[in-house]
Amino acid sequence: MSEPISALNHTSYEGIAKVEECGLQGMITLRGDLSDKVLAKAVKDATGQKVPGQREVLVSGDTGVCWMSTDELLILVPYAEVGAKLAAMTNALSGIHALAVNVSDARAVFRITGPCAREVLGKVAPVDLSSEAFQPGQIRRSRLAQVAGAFWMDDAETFRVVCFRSAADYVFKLLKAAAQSGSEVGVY
Amino acid sequence: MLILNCPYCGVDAEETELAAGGEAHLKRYGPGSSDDEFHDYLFMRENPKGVHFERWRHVNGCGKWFHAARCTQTLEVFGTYSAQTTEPPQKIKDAITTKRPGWSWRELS
Amino acid sequence: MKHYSAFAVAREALRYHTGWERAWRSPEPKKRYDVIIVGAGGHGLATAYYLGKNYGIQNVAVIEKGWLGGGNTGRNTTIIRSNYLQDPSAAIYEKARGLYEDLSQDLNYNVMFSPRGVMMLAQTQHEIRGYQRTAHANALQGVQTEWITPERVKELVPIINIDGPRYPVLGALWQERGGTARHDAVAWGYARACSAMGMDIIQQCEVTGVRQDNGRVVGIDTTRGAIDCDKLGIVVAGHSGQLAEMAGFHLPLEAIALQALVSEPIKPCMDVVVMANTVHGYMSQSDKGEMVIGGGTDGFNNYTQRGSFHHIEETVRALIETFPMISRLKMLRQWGGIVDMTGDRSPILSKTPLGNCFINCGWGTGGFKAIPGSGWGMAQLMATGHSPLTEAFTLDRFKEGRFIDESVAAGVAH
Amino acid sequence: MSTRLAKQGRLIDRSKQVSFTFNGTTLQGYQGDTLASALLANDQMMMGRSFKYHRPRGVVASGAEEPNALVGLGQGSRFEPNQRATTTELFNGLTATSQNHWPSLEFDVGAANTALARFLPAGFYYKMFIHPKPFWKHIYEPFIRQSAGLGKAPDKDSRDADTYEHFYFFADVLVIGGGVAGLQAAKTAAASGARVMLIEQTAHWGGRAPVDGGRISGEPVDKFVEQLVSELETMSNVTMRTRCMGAGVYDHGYVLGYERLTDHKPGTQGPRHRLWRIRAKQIVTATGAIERPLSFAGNDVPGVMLASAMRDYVVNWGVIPGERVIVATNNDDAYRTAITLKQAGVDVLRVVDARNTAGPLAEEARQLGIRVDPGKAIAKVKGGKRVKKVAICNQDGIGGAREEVEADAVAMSGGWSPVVHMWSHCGGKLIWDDAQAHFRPDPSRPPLGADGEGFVLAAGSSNGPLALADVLADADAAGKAAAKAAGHKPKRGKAPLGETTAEAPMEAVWLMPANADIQLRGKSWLDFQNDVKVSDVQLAAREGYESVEHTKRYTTLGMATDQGKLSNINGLAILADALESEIPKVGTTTFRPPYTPISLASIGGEARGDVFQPIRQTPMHDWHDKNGADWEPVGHWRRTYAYVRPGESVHDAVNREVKNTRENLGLLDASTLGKLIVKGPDAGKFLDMLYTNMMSTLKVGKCRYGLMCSENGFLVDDGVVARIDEDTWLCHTTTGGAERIHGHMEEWLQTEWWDWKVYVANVTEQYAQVAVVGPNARKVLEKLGGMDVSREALPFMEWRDGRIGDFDCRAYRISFSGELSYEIAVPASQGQAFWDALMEAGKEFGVMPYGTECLHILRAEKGFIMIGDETDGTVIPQDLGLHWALSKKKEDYLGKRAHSRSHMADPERWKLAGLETVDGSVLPDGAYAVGEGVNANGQRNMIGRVTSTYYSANLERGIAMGLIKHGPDRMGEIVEFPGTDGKAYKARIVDPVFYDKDGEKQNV
Ligand SMILES: Cc1cc2nc3c(=O)[nH]c(=O)nc-3n(C[C@H](O)[C@H](O)[C@H](O)COP(=O)(O)OP(=O)(O)OC[C@H]3O[C@@H](n4cnc5c(N)ncnc54)[C@H](O)[C@@H]3O)c2cc1C
Ligand SMILES: NC(=O)c1ccc[n+]([C@@H]2O[C@H](COP(=O)([O-])OP(=O)(O)OC[C@H]3O[C@@H](n4cnc5c(N)ncnc54)[C@H](O)[C@@H]3O)[C@@H](O)[C@H]2O)c1
Ligand SMILES: Cc1cc2nc3c(=O)[nH]c(=O)nc-3n(C[C@H](O)[C@H](O)[C@H](O)COP(=O)(O)O)c2cc1C
Ligand SMILES: [Zn+2]
Repeated sequence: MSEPISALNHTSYEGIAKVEECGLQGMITLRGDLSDKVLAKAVKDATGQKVPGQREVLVSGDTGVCWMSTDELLILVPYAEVGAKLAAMTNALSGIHALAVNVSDARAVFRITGPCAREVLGKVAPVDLSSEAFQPGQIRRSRLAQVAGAFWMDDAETFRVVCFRSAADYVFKLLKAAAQSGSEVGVY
Repeated sequence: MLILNCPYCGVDAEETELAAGGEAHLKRYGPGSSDDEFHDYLFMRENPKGVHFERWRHVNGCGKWFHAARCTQTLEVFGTYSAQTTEPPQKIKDAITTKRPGWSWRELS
Repeated sequence: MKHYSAFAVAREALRYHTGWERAWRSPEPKKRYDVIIVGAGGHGLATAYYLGKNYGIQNVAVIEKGWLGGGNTGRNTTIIRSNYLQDPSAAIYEKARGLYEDLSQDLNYNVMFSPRGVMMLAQTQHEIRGYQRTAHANALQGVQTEWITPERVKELVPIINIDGPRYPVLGALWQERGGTARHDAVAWGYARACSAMGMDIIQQCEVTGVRQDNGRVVGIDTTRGAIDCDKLGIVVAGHSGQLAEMAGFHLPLEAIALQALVSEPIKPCMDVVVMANTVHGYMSQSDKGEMVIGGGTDGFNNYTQRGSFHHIEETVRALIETFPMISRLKMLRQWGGIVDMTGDRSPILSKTPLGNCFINCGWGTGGFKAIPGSGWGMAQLMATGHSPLTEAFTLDRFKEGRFIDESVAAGVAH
Repeated sequence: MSTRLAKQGRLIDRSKQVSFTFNGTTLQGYQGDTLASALLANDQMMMGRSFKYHRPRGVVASGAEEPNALVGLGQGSRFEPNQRATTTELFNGLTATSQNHWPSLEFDVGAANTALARFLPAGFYYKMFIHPKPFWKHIYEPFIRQSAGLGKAPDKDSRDADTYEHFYFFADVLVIGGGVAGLQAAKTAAASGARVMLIEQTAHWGGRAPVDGGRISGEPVDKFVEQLVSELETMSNVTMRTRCMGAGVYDHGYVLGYERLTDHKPGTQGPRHRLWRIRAKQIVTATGAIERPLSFAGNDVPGVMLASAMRDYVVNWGVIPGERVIVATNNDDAYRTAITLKQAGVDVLRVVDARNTAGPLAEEARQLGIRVDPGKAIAKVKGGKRVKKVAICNQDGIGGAREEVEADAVAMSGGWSPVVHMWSHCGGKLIWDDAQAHFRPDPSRPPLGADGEGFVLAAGSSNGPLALADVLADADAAGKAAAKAAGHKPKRGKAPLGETTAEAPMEAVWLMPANADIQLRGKSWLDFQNDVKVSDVQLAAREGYESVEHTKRYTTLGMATDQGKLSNINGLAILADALESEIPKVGTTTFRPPYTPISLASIGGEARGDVFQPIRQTPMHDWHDKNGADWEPVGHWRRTYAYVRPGESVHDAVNREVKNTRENLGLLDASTLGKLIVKGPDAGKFLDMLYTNMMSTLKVGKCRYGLMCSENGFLVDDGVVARIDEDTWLCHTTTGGAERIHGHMEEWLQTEWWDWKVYVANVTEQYAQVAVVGPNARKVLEKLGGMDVSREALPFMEWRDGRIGDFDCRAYRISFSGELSYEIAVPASQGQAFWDALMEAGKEFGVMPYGTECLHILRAEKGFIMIGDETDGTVIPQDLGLHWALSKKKEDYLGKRAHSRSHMADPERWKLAGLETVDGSVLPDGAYAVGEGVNANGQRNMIGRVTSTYYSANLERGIAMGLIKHGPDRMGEIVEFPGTDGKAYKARIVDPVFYDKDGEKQNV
């Protein structure tokens, strides 16, 4: 097997916040009845987490699970394990109506870090990013300027942002522009 | 710049996260339907100046379709609800009645 | 009616312009008219004008709920062109464009038709093919257009950025005899000419009902009382649905907001109209100097004459990319109009289920350019029951699956 | 002479001198000056020329309402026309040039228009330039256009040197305007715990009050403002911005805030403007009031100024606009100006008060030695480029019996109009206040929000009250009401007490003198920038342009860059009078955003250059770029049109690729093709509805080409469907189709067949997909080793999972070229490596990458249709001879019902056929075939059109497809296609398959 390469291969930029492409992240899109016990068990086996509630993320490091919609979860696992995890999951779900697919390579992941991280994202997403409204543990699917994206907070100053791989270059340049030096907004 | 509450992910989404999908509660007519039925199904959209039921998709979001009851004249939103219904829920109809007594839309009121 | 000319202006100047008469009378409605036209927009007024001029039908009232010309006719970006793809469209728009050429003289009112040329940019291979197709069709339709190279584009529009970076200009469809006109003047000129023929233009009078007997219209109810008529023409653009409802039928169209904006006026820097479909925006410079800019529609039904700001944003960023020098100009004013969109985005000029009631609507985002042609055809239809110009635009085409779809040639409709 | 005082100027820092240039002359000002105050300090009274008559214009106001003092600011890539000097903060190195004159500001040829003014009344161009007709295009219009515009256009090739950005912000209460009302409203609202944002367009808090003076809660206003600001600054729930204008209020509480970050210090790091997109539950407009000019003859002469502005120049910037000043008024407030001027040492000649009684301020003025003339009016101001003499007469006359006074400046006050723009943008209605003679917000008809309730409140003088005490009380109440409406509990408490000065009532004065004769009216300006006079509005009324909207458009009143902030109310009062109607009946014109013009660049935000739009890239994008890709945008994707080698034309490259792929081996990056997984017990049934052909019967391991129609019957997409397992299918779509068809599937599943058990996932970008095409395709794969790709193991129209070389892959044996062909999907993260491996291994087999144009030609040689070429949204499968793909067994599928409508079943529809020019040349793209005669509208009858046309390097001739009336029944006939180049192309109708008719090459 040749070395897999993420969309931007860890490119980074530092302005009013640090923006970096995180490299490859194992990801499985899981669609099914989120209240189903079989599904819950499969999620647990893959990530150690329960099924998240509406707009909830249960993630630590590169493992966890994100709520994507009423019948969709995004499972995060280490990239190297995604094949095995998907196989196990598919197997576990074989009795119910569900769909699990590997989307690791269809995505790019960015990290935005620093005290201005909220502001950087606030320039491109029409979302209330004040600390009263958005906190670690929550996920939001929205728009990053002209493309779709999802993000959550790992901690008070860190966002992880997921977008489509083909748009990675755009999203990186966009976040770079949003993080340009001298562009602090000074509200968060 | 409307904001609509997506009933699936529960966020107040602004229009740029959404895609408008036209009139709600269309009844599909396929093979076997008359020319009139088929024509009306495809082209005869309700176009009221007032209460309207319409479809939206939270496209830059959870991806789900939902319905909204909205006034086309004031842009007031009476409520949003699941797209998986053939008629607006009573709660929505009541909400409209409170605000717009005597309203009607197609055969609804 | 006093004749307008430089001489007349000079003469009046000597008495401080105290001698001018009203451009149109403001009469009380009569009890009955041969023909009532609802809607004193460009299309309604032109219909009345040609009824009088071409068919001698002058006992006509034009009923307007607000002020004449205050609908979309008074709020559009004034682009006039006839380089449409489909035969019926090319015919009616070219008829209109031809009439525009002489309209100032015909009406004795300077509508400032400015045949400065309309250019539609091709920025993808797909657009090249679409516009070349249109150019071929136009040649057979008697519409003068040509396909021009990027170099020629730059020559005609020095402020354009032809080499991209994102969408290099690959050529353009050029209609040299297209252009703009002063929108208000078109309505005012027709109104003055109608009034001079003895027609009544009744403003601040809203039609509230259509009275019928035995499947025929006998009159209308208005906020200023009931008025009888032999024939009724409904020409109310965004409000067509409402009027049709009053008349007891339903139209296959929806009312949607379309927006436009102008920049602050600057010295002339662009002599032609440029439409860029791939990035979606179009721009011209008015004779006063503002850059007149238009873009896309909202996706939802709306009667507020306001639109959503993000469409302005999309349009503006597209045009900055196309004309980088406008970046530091400022938006002076933005506004919206309510356009009536049909299933195939083409207009309806048609008889209706009521024998003596006719409808002219569905011009959507692009009917200003059609005003004289539409009025001409509509008058013919109303007076004689048939017009080759309107023949294809009937109400029943949707049922038959006989669409007149202009979007196929990568065309924008404005 | 206008000049700087030795003392005074609360906003300037005299220790910091700033130098700038105006029309090339270097001048000095102070830190804290505006360009206008600095110009005045340098006795530069004249700052521009008007639009129509090129009349000399001086500054008339001190803020956003300024119509006259517009300049071209900056140079080169930072040049900006039409910038208001009154809102331009001075900085070192600022360069300004005045506008709309030639050759110079002082001597302007265009000023001849002013002499012709009488011949150029409102709407003159509608009556002139009609005859002779040919003159319009070549003489009249060029002449009119010559005089168009105000500022210079930026250089045609100039590129903005700055960056811009957007920012999304959410607030419970947004307060627009940072005067005492805004500050107080913000404080009261914030005390409830609500998230409050407060924005102020200028660089300073406090608004008018610090200039007007007075005391609040016993403190001088300045002090009060300072304390309030610092209090607000410490509150964590309050966000405050100066230099941030409320530009527009839109539906559902959306507000644009226009923040000018570096306009006052250009070249500093960071964006120039930030456009705030604020969502507020409640909005308080505390935007103050604007003083109205008075309409008297010569009120446009430089040196005539608003009384409040004159006061601002003295108090804020220590500048006096003249040494001998006359004050004209209809209210008490202007006496403050008289007093201020007097105290600054200016000779205040007299106060001309149109009223007969004034309040205590008049007494104060008298005591300072100022002469007050009740019942008087200005008949006329004389002077060209600045005020020289002022003729004074009785207010209630026609302007006779004048007394002339030498003066060099006039302060005028016609009363105050609340700034109701923000209230009105989104539909808030106004009421007429007779006592104050102004429109103010009607609290019972506010703009309505998403919940159908009002979401805007007005506060302070923007709501009507003008006295300090009333302003504060009103603001306090508005703050509380806004907090409450936003769901917070306001704190009890009293508004700070403003000191009250007794004032006599103002009296409406719309014309000075009241019955001014026509000559005076023709010199009484309403709209200073657009040169609209009282006589113009009266003319409009006389000619039947009675609606205020008609008058506006006919005279251009209020359509200039200031949008009539000074002129609108005066204008409509004149109109009402002319119509013998009442002002509230005449009404206002529509208030539209923006409040003052905002840069187009700020609207575009970050979306310029690199991030203008996304460019979607495949994993092999960079490789293509480095290897000569001539790019073609397809949606947001970039695809390679052809790989052009050094010295080659694009056309040569295409031909090379075409031949090589047929003869050796070609590689195509097909990653952009959509890939949708459709899974579930009802997936087969679902796909049978979506595709016109049968998908449920497809065997696992096999592929089938499918067509999709819209419900309206038209072809919308096509692609190969593979059955993955019992309940899983993988559907390929066109490049442009992935998101669209994914959306289409979700739509039907969610909104029509929601009880069907199907899940769809878009896995387009998970894979890099490479088409390996040509006689050597199998050889190269075999060389890489791995799965068995032999004809037997992987037959045509089947797929297998396996490994090729080092790569896990899925191989499809499908062909869009008619060649032996595999499409191989590998994980995107290995796409580049896989491509490299193929290129390397393919060397000995003559491998070359090929682009989309080659792809098109190969498919056209085979007569395969292409969505977007053969289809255009009006074409149905039957037109393309694709009847075989329309299942007869299925009762229903999308589009089926539509196809039975009369027009679609019409045998006269144009049908697909091949076209071969008689002379081998290439048919022009988009050409139409002509039939006999013309139609009822005189257009040539057409009988068909070209849909695809190419030069085939393999066949060494032009090949084409087209839709032709009765085409398939007319094989061998020759039809004519007139070209736009004047040539008539003759082509024979032939079978659309030009190459390898029996399909032997793909099936080896
Ligand atoms: C922003 C914008 C840009 C555009 N740009 C272009 C362009 O560049 N080129 C182009 O060709 N076209 C353009 N258009 C389209 C064009 O403006 C319209 O198609 C055209 O003006 C329609 O004219 P009309 O006479 O049919 O309608 P209108 O001018 O809208 O007239 C209809 C009239 O009917 C009246 N009415 C409605 N209901 C009643 C009632 N119950 N009783 C009495 N009267 C009633 C209305 O008050 C109105 O005055 C644009 C439109 C908009 C909104
Ligand atoms: N006695 C009189 O005749 C009279 C007349 C007018 C004003 N006043 C005095 O003026 C003061 C009124 O206080 P106030 O706070 O209501 O008004 P203000 O004029 O003092 O303050 C309004 C503020 O809003 C800002 N503003 C306006 N439009 C804006 C926008 N779109 N975006 C951002 N900022 C904007 C202005 O720059 C200004 O700072 C009081 O002191 C009052 O006594 C008195
Ligand atoms: C071609 C064109 C040019 C315009 N130019 C100006 C202008 O120079 N100044 C201005 O204030 N408005 C201008 N407008 C906008 C009008 O003021 C007005 O906003 C528009 O006609 C819609 O009407 P409403 O805003 O009253 O609803 C222009 C409108 C059009 C259609
Ligand atoms: Zn949602």
